Amino acid sequence: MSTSLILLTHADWLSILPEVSLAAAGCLILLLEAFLPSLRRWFATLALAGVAASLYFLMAAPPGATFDGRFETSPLTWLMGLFLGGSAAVAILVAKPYLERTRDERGEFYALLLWGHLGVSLMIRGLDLLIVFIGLETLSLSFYVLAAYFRGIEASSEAGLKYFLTGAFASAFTLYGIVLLFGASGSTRIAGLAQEGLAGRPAVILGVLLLLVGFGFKMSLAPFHAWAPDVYQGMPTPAVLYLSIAPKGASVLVLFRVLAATFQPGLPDRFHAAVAALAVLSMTLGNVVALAQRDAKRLLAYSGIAHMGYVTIALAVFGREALAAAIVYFFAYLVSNAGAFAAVSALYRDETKPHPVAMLAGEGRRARFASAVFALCLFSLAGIPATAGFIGKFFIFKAALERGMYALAIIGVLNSLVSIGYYLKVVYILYMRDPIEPEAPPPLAFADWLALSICAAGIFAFGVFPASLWRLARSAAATLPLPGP
Amino acid sequence: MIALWVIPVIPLVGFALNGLLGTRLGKGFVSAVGVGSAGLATLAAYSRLIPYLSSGGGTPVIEPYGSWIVAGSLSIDLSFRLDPLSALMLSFVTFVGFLIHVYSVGYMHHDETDAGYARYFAYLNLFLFAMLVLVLAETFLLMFVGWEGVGLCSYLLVGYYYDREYAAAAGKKAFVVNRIGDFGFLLGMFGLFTTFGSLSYSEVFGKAASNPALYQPALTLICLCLFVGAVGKSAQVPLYVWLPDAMAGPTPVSALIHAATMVTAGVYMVTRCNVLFRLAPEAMAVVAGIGAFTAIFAGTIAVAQNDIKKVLAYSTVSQLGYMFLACGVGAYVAGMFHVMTHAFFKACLFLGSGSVIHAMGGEQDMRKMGGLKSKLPITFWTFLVATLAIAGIPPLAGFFSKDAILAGAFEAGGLRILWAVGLFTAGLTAFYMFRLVSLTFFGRFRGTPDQEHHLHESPPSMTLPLIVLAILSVVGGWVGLPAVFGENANVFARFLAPVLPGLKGVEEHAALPHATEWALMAVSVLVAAAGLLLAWSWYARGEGRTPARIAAASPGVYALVADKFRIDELYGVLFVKPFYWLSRTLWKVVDVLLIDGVLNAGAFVVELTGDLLRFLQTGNVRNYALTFLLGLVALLLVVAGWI
Amino acid sequence: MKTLLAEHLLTVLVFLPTAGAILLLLLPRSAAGVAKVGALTVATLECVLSLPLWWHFDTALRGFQFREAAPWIQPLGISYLLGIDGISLVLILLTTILTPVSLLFSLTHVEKEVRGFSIAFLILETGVIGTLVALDLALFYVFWEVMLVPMYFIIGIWGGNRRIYAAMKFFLFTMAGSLLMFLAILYVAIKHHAATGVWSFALEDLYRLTFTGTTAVVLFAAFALAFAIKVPVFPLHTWLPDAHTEAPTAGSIILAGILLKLGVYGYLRFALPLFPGTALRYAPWLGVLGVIGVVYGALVAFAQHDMKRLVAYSSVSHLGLVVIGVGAFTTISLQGSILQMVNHGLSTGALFLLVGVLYERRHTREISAYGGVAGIVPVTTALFLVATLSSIGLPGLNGFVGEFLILLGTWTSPHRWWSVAAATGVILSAIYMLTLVQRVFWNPVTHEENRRLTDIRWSELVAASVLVVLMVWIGVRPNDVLDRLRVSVDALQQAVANKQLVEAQVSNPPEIAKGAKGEAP
Amino acid sequence: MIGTIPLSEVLIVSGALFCIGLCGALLRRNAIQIFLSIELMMNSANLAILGYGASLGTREGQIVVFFVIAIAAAEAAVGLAIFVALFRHTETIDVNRINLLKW
Repeated sequence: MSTSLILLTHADWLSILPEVSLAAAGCLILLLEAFLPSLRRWFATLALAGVAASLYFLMAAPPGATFDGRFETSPLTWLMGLFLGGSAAVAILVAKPYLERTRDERGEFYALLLWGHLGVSLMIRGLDLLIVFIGLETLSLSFYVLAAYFRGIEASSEAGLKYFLTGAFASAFTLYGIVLLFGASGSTRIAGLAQEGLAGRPAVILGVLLLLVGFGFKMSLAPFHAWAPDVYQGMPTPAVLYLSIAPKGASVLVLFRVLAATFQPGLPDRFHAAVAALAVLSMTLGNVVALAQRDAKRLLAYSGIAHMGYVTIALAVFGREALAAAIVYFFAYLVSNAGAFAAVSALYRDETKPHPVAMLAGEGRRARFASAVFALCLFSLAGIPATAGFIGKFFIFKAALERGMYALAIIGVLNSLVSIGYYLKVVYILYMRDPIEPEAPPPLAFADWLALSICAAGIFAFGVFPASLWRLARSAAATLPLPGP
Repeated sequence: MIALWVIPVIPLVGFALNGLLGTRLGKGFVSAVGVGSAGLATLAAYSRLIPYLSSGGGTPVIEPYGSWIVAGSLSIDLSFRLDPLSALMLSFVTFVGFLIHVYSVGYMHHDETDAGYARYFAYLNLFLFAMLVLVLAETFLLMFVGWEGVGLCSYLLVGYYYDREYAAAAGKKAFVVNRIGDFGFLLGMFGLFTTFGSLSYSEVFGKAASNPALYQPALTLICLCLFVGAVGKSAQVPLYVWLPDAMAGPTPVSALIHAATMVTAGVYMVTRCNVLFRLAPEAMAVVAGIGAFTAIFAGTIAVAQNDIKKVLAYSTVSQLGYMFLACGVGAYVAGMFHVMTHAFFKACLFLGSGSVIHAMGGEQDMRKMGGLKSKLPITFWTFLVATLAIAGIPPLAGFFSKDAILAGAFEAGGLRILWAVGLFTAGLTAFYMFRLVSLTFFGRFRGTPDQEHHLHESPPSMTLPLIVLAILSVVGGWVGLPAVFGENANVFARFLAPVLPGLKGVEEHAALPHATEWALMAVSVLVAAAGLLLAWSWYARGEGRTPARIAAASPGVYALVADKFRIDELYGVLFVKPFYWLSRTLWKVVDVLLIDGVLNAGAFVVELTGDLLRFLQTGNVRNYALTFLLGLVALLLVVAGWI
Repeated sequence: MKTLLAEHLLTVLVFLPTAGAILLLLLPRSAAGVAKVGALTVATLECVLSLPLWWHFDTALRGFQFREAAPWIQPLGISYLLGIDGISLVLILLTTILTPVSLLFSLTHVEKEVRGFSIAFLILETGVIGTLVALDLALFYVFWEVMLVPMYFIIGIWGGNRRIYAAMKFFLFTMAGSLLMFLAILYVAIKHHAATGVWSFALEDLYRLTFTGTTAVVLFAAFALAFAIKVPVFPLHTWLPDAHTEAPTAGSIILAGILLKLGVYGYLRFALPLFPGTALRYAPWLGVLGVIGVVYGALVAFAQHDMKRLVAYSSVSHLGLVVIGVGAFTTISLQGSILQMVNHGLSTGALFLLVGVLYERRHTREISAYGGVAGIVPVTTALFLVATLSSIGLPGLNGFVGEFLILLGTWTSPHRWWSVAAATGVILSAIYMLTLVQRVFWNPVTHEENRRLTDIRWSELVAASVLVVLMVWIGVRPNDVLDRLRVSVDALQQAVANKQLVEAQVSNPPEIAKGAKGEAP
Repeated sequence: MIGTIPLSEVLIVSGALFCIGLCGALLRRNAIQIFLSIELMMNSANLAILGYGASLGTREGQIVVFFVIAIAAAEAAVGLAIFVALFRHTETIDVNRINLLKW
């Protein structure tokens, strides 16, 4: 045991390669930035290559736990890694033209994005709370910086400050939660929580609760959401794209891991009540407040808060089916949200100003493709059939109803009715208002086009043929020791 | 021998041709098609009628043309029926219809554009089609097709001068009021279907006649419903209001639809259903009552009208009341007899008035006429004959039919009140009709000089029909001589006998003794003559001084009568205004205020909450940290079980 | 190709429009003319292809025909099941006829965003046909919702002044209903899984389940609400006037002609057979609401001064009649209701079309802006008159047969008074429609600019004539339609009756007592 | 020597520290002071880990502490950089005055 901490086996190396490649790509870009800035226009490609490499190694890595059972390679990590890596790739695609537009393309951006993704990947795969925490912090640190990326823009710096303070605040709680669990179980391993009789101990309950809060913060789950709208608004859009997806997914997964380990048979009622309360609050607050938003990015922030509420329903339902449902839902959210932010990034011209929805008036007739995909993503987020969003809701509600949680389900659909209100508002501003921006938007960059097309394709493909995704999700869900078939 | 369906289809084709091509091909074509199709239809009809009559016309001929509607237990066939009743109607509907088509050629010729002319004849053909369907139908539903069809044509023709608001309104009024009647008709049919499981005459009447006891209970209500339909179509109180307004249409239309044919459809229907009505004495009482009241009520109004067509209109209403009186007292034959004779003389009168109006250049106010008998001799003489006929002066047609009705009413027993009313109305009729004649044709001309200058007899296409109809008004009655002229002098009654089958367990009452009949005739002739002479002395000789004095003596009453008892105004207050009010209120209050109000309020509340909650996002990080902490505490409480 | 048409005719009908839409998408945006003609061609082809359904439909066969089955989302037993019976058949034909008609009308009247317009229409048609042929609840729901999106754009982009409000109202209203139905569908499927251990959303599998007591009531309510909003039944109708009025003419035609019918269709196909006992226990409410709808719609229609709004409210009235027929649930009234749906589609479609003809020339829908135009646009007037007469149920035209069957059928049911009350609609409809005709076409010409109105164009004329011909045809030969409905209606009643027995056995005695005084014979 | 101190007391101290830090984080208006309070919270966690580690007799605890210290240091670096960047715009790091982004 004492040795295993130091010596790394071949399998360990293989399993860590994805993260290594991300770190390496990041460093390389940073070095080039420093010594060969003339190569800037290749940074994005390089970053993409890094992500591709990490995905390749992820797929190639042999399944099983490495680092003495601290690091997992399984269908679950494959699937989630693939999703989140994909979102990172899309973010990079969108970032390229975005940064060119803002004439502020620097290597840090890509490097930080890659390192952030490294952190996410650690969160997904870590079976040891310490690894998870390190991942969390890596992610946070790089995104604190990304939030403040535009030094020249006050909003950006303010976003950085707010994200930093709240983030650090939250991670203190997370850390303390980890400590409590460590104290109770005698190790930082998640598996350690599975010991007999732990679940009842107040220290454990408190610890798990603190983790719920800490990761709920990353998921921007109400009432821990407050940072999200401000940060989204100030942060460079491509970074928001990633931030609004990957950390949330990773956090959901971590919470599932911890809860699964702690409460083998199922959530205790009080815990269930707490989680359900979070879900309801998040859905309702997110949707209702989103109605009142004027800024596109803030609106999407609140919509994200609401969607995490839906995912949390799955957490409350708890079980293998629920995890699978959560994965499907999360994927739907991923493609739709990524597409939406990609469109926002493509549709707005001036990053120094805020992004009021009203400015999109009539773009549907000028920036046709971007608007069309935007509308599609919004419909998907609203859960209109034949889009991925509908499938996600379908499985979540199915899971809830199967467990007899009718109230949650009904509150859920009522919320999606409310959500339609603001999603459609954006659509009609896009298509049914006359333009207020005098000049037509610049032609769509190829990278943007690609990103948008990928999202649209995903939305349709999984909206119409979800069976395969569902099967994958089921097999992935089987990795965790959750109750249910 | 041509099939029955050909007869209505000919005018239908005429309608199609005139409707689609008429405007392009000009008046010559239109008149040819219009009159031609009417004429052909008449020929076709008679080619079926003559053999049928010569064969004695006992058994009805039923020609099925396949099924129309089949749904569940309901099965309606398209089939026509030729029996004495439909034969009778067929005979004069086609013939009078044809005459009026001819008349219209002259009447409409110069004052209408090609389009209008084509439209006119298209409608007229369509009407003929609908009326023939109504008459020939063998099922109630098919009759209803014709029933509503004639209503439609009435709507279109009354509103023929669509660019005059009163005409358009009158057309609408006619249709809507008829619809009220049809509402009853529909319910009646539903009742019939649920009672007899069928809507075909032969089945319904067959069952009813063969087993009265079984069906009697349901019949009163059904008959009343059906009668509501008749009241609407035949302009009886309280639904008569549309007919006077309907005079807004061209005069030939008034003659054809609102005197001779359509308005008598109600009488035809009741007679058609006599089996049912005879089983529902209460219903018959209602029919008789309404009929009698309408007769005297409308007659009274007619006395005080100055518009020549209005007088005729109210006289029509009154005469229709007469017919229903007949049906009500069970004298169906007499009723139909009057339908026929009335068709002749009233058509003649309307066409005559049309000829007068034509000559006066559209003037309809009798106070501006007078002394026309020298200027329009043919019109005058034909008009006089028809007037005498309607007044019931023997041996003209009207005398016999009216007398038959009075006899029937007298027969009905009771207090003879119905008979008395009928008798008085007879006098009234004679009076206002002769008032009309006196004001129009006698005395001196009271119009403008250039009107006088333009006065001229109408063209032959108009006078010919007048003459024919006048002749018919003379001889038309002779087919129905009363029993006093010999046991089977009444060809008409014998011919219609099959329509009134005997009912099991219901005995017919014996005919009146001859002496009584003679007496009744004498009385009615005296009353009629009295009416004539009074009107003559007051208006032709006395130039209307006496009536003026009377009017001056009691202005209120006179005004009331002259204003048609202000029934339209009454309905306006009772129904029209509330209807407007209700529809507006429902819209503004229920729809806009309540339903949408609630919904929008709901939406607004949600939006508002959003707008308020939005301000929780103060932008101050410290509050964010605080909410974070509060959230954590709340969760702790929940988990700890304190919430 | 031949086999494709032979064995997958329904699939072809469902997706041909989408294919067309995709083709149009590939066109350059500028090719407006091509887009118009292209869409029209596709819709016409669709119409032609749908005719075989009419010929080859076996009127003697119970159950569904032209079936197609393929797995879709296997893990959940959601499958691609298509099939039609008489009820869907007539509505499909109505759709495939009305779509080209409205596109033909739009040929000359849509200038803005023509390509988008055509695409929206084709996708809408896919949605409608899909809804009508789907025999799998999940599949049905997908099509049911997909329909909303193109309609939302059609109203919102090509509509009138308050188009955005109308579009939102339409979308939210319909969504509000269907979201609860979505949960109900899920619940039913889950129960099927619980009962049989097999996942399935196939209609005929779910028919076998029996629900009783509160569960049944709640589920039925969820379904019924969704359909009631679509129909729309009285208190839920307020989206309709706005949507119909603001939508472009072609949109109104489809909206009134087809979309409303899907509510009744859904009720007959899903709500009723799934929960017969409950459905029939609450049928009286349905009937009463229907009666209210008839009278209320007619009265409010009379108060309107906007032509389209008036016609829209007349739809509320007519659909109320249909609802009564369904509520009475007698063979005659059911056949009447379904026939009346077709009739209403034709007559109201024609009315909207002709109002559109006037609107395109005069650019106002205010009744008071017209008057006396009969002499100026005689052909339009004639056509409008025919449509009016069909709509007020003049015998010899289609409207009468439907009305008569509904009223008669209802009269034979225990709820005779519905029939009496609804028959007043005969009077009321005459009042408001003829008033409209008088104020628009008769009366003296009050506005000089009306003298310059041009009469109907050939394309409009063709479009309208198609409808008029159908009106006369159905009026004279209603059996052609009724024959195709007979067996399906029998089957429906049969199925409901049988299932009621089962329910009666399942549920406890008081339930039986309630069910026994079931409202339908 | 730490072994002689009972775990409970260590935890009490750490808990106290955490609460102090929490109060500071909530009550302070200067960003740097807030951040320092948060550091305090983190270090209270460190203390607890050490305590637990000692009582459990594993070295794992001490390892964790190293990581946490490193992370805290990194946070400090990033944080101060951000403060500076913001200060350039606002001339203040009083968080009450930093609310450009809100609602």
